[in-house]
Amino acid sequence: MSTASVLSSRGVVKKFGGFTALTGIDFDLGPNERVGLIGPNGSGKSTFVNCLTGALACDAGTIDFGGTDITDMAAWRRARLGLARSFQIPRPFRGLTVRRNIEVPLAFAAGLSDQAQIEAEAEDVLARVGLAAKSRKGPRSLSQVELRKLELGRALAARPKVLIADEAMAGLSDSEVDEILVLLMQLNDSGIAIVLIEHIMRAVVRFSQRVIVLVAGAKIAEGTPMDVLSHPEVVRAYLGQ
Amino acid sequence: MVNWDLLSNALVSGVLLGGFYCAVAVGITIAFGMLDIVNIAHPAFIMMGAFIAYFFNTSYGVDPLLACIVAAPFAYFGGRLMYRLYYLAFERHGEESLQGLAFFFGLLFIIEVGLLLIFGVDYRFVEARYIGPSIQLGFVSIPWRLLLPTIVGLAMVGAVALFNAKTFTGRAILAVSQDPGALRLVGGNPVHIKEVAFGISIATAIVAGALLIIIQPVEPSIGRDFIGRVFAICVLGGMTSLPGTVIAAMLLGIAETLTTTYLGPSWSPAISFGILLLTLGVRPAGILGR
Amino acid sequence: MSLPHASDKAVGEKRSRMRAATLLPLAGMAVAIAIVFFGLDWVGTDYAYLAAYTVLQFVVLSTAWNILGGYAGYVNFASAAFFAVGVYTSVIVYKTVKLPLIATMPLAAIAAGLLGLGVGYLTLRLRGTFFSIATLALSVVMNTLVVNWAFVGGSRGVYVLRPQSIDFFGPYTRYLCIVMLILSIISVLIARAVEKSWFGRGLAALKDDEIAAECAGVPALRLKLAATALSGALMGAAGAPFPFFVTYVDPATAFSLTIAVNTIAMPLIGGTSTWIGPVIGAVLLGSLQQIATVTISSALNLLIVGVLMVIFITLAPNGIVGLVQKIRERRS
Amino acid sequence: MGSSLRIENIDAGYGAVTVLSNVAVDVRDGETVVMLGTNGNGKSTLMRCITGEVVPTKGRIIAEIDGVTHDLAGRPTEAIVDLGICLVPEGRRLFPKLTVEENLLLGAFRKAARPKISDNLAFCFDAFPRLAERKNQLAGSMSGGEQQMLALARALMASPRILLVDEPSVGLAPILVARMIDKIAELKAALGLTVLMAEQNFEQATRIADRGYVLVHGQVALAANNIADLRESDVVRKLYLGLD
Repeated sequence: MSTASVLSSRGVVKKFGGFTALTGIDFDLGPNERVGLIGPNGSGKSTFVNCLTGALACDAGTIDFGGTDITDMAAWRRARLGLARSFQIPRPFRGLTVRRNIEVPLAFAAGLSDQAQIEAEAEDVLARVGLAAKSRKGPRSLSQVELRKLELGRALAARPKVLIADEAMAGLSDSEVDEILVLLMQLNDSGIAIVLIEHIMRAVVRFSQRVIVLVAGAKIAEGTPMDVLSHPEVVRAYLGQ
Repeated sequence: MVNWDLLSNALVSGVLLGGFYCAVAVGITIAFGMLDIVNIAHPAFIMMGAFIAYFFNTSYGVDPLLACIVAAPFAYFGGRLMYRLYYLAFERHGEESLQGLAFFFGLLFIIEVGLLLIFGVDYRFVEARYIGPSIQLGFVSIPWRLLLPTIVGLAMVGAVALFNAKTFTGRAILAVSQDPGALRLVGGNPVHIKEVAFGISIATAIVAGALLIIIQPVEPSIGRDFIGRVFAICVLGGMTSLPGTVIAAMLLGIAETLTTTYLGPSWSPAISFGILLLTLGVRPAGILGR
Repeated sequence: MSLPHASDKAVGEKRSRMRAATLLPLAGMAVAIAIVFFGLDWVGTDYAYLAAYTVLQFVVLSTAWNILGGYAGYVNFASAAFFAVGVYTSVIVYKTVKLPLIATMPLAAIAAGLLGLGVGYLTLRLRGTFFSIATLALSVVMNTLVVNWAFVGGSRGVYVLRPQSIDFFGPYTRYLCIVMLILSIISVLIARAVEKSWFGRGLAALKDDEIAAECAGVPALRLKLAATALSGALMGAAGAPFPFFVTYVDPATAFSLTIAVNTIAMPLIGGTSTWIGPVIGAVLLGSLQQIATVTISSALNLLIVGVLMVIFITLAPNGIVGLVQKIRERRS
Repeated sequence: MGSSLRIENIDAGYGAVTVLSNVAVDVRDGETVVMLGTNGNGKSTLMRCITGEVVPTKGRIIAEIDGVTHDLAGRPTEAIVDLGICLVPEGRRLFPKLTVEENLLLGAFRKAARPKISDNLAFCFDAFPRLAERKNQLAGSMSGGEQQMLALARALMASPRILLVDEPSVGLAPILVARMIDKIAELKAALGLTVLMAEQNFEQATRIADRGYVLVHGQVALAANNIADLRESDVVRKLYLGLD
């Protein structure tokens, strides 16, 4: 495939006991590309994200990030290289304020050391994700959509080259989904390649330049949103026809 | 030149000691392995059992083992009560790790100091007909004082294994920490199941206490020597596996008696730590980890 | 970016507030030094020095424990073992090269820090409970080692001769007191610096959620190892003057349960989230025990510590500091 | 003497997040009713409301088991299972470190099922010969399809009157999905069950269903009295493929 991809995988396999969650995934993400990763529940999307970001170790296959083999690299090193993610279920640091939550990746993943710069940039990130007013609050006081924004803000604060957004919109209302979509588009405009894992098809269609479909741990289709959604295998997987 | 007499005696007493360690560790295999409750106060309850045996033996001439078998049901209900408290204060809020550990550490300490205040620092022992005589098999001599705890210890593991395999509650005990929510979905109440299991765990500690004081004189602070042992056995045995517990207990027993025989008794407390650290560092799943 | 003018002003304000926050504890410490220097001299009895030394030693130990236990959430039960490594390093130095105490203390700290690194390396990858269990057993094995080591006195113990007095400082007990005071100030300053630094915030993040912290670039294992080593080193340093304080050490006193229990009880009762919690716990509980040991029996007084600790973790898990914060929040 | 389920206008969610609003669903005796909708629309939350894992903030859930009416509100999960309402949960939720047989025996924890345990076990091994072959294997070491069979069999060990099945197709290859759906229909007929199934695979689910509902954003977007109505509705196509 293209040598210009920032993130790619070859033959990634992941097993849980006797259950094979990923059967050998090939994946490529170009610089500044927007890719949608879809598939029915349990198809292995989150497992794949966990393998890419280092939360899980692959049983086989390789992962490459901008020319570096990161297959066996610890999660924190991948984050420092510029691979950031948000979690499907928000996982804020509950003991830290909203701004401190943002400051952690700024200090560690982005490697900033000047306190004043960290603080200023944290406020900047909070303003971008629309949480400036909550800066000094604890995560416990945030609403669902605010927690999602905090997740994205924390990923953003890692100054990533690639952002993997794992169901950043699940459980949100239509207008909130639009809010997050706009935010993701802005991030993409600023040069970040984004992988969007999502069930809300409307959002996937609007957002993605390319869509990849996983079913039962295998990639069954790949292409433009319209092509993929009319692909007979995809229709079969979703509708069963 | 190997001294076969010495070696075979050491091996036999190692196996006998291992049988006793089964009794000591079976409760931790239940609490820590199966329920995920890090009850580091377990050895303190063993000491409590030893002093219950001592008290009834010296005051009323009751057989030490009998005294603890009678006390075991009370310990069972005490254990249930204690789990309730633990559940309400920590587990329910998901704060069991740091605070729960400190809670049990506090308990360990309160029991030890309590026993110290009541019974003092002197070594105490019990009297019974089986303390003294031995069976002689060739050049190996087997004292009843060690044989009886071994038999009782193995019987205790057997009884728990049978209970877990044959009863609904027992099977639920095996399942409860794997997925408490799924246990609810088959109709079991995880809190109730854990309560019962923890009660059983404490009851085994009390009986193990009687076995301890039959084997050797005790004073309150020796309980701490057993912390390393019980966890080493539990981790080495694969946390949840009762056969694993028996194998690990035997291995530790043999390792300790060999150390005592060839290096002297003062080194034996370090053996369990070595085994524990080695297991954690090399193979955390233990020998029979599922 | 926001307006430079406004942010400059905000930073300036923050700086001055930060300066005030640094000055406050320093002022507190100056007062403490003054009390020890003049107050104890005024009381003038040996017992006053003994009591002060013991309380200060617990300030060091509980502050050290809290760096790993409070900030990162990993419970270390082996404070006595780290302390004893310091004690016996001091004994070895005394029996061989006879360095002055001030030179011995860094050696003790290095030895105990290395021990922390070793145990941490084997167990900190696993769940936190395994680390705790390993530390429980660590005390036993260190104890066994010392019991079997005749050079440091074995189980019978060893006598250490100390000078009656020392130049400039006066009586040796007074000197030990001042050494411990300086060490406790250093410990508190280190703990406070850790808490306010990115090291401490990384620990706080991984305490809340280790996976999320790693994904934010926090090298969890490294930070935990560093915290364990630092915490152990301070405990070791606290142990180094001990042989000269008691003049006779045996394994039973060096590995005393009192040390293990108090070191955990004091931060938990004081509050584990800030540097001040362990200090409050140590001063309060330490002084209480000093009074109780004279008036009641020492065993009973240990029982009280145990009961207090269990009551606090059950009913007030954030300690005294947490209680105060709660009252303040309610008022405002 | 039948077994039926009536969900009366419930609201439910997690903390501040409302997932279901004003959902009304009816499952009559002996029916197979399917709950359609893609992920994140509230199907699993609805199932969890019925099993008592999520407590609705509004509305009632009424079950009739063999002629006796029960209000499920406020009952703990295990009490609801005791009534004979059993869930095959999404993602299977097996006990991975127990054997196949131990998992099945735990399925019979319900008091009313205990006397029938050997009959039920024989029935399950008969219905799923694969499980009989692997009865001593650890549940976690089995393939996805086998695990789903075990989850279904474990629920049957409780002698349920009302069977709830949440996303039986999760993680299964398409060919296995069809087989699983057939199996549910077969078992339902053999045991005379009342079935409520949540599924996103439209075509497969509607093959065995008598009636169906479509959940969109936590609300009933379509309640169809027969399958033909469901097929003709464009709500479904829009929801699944996002085509306007």
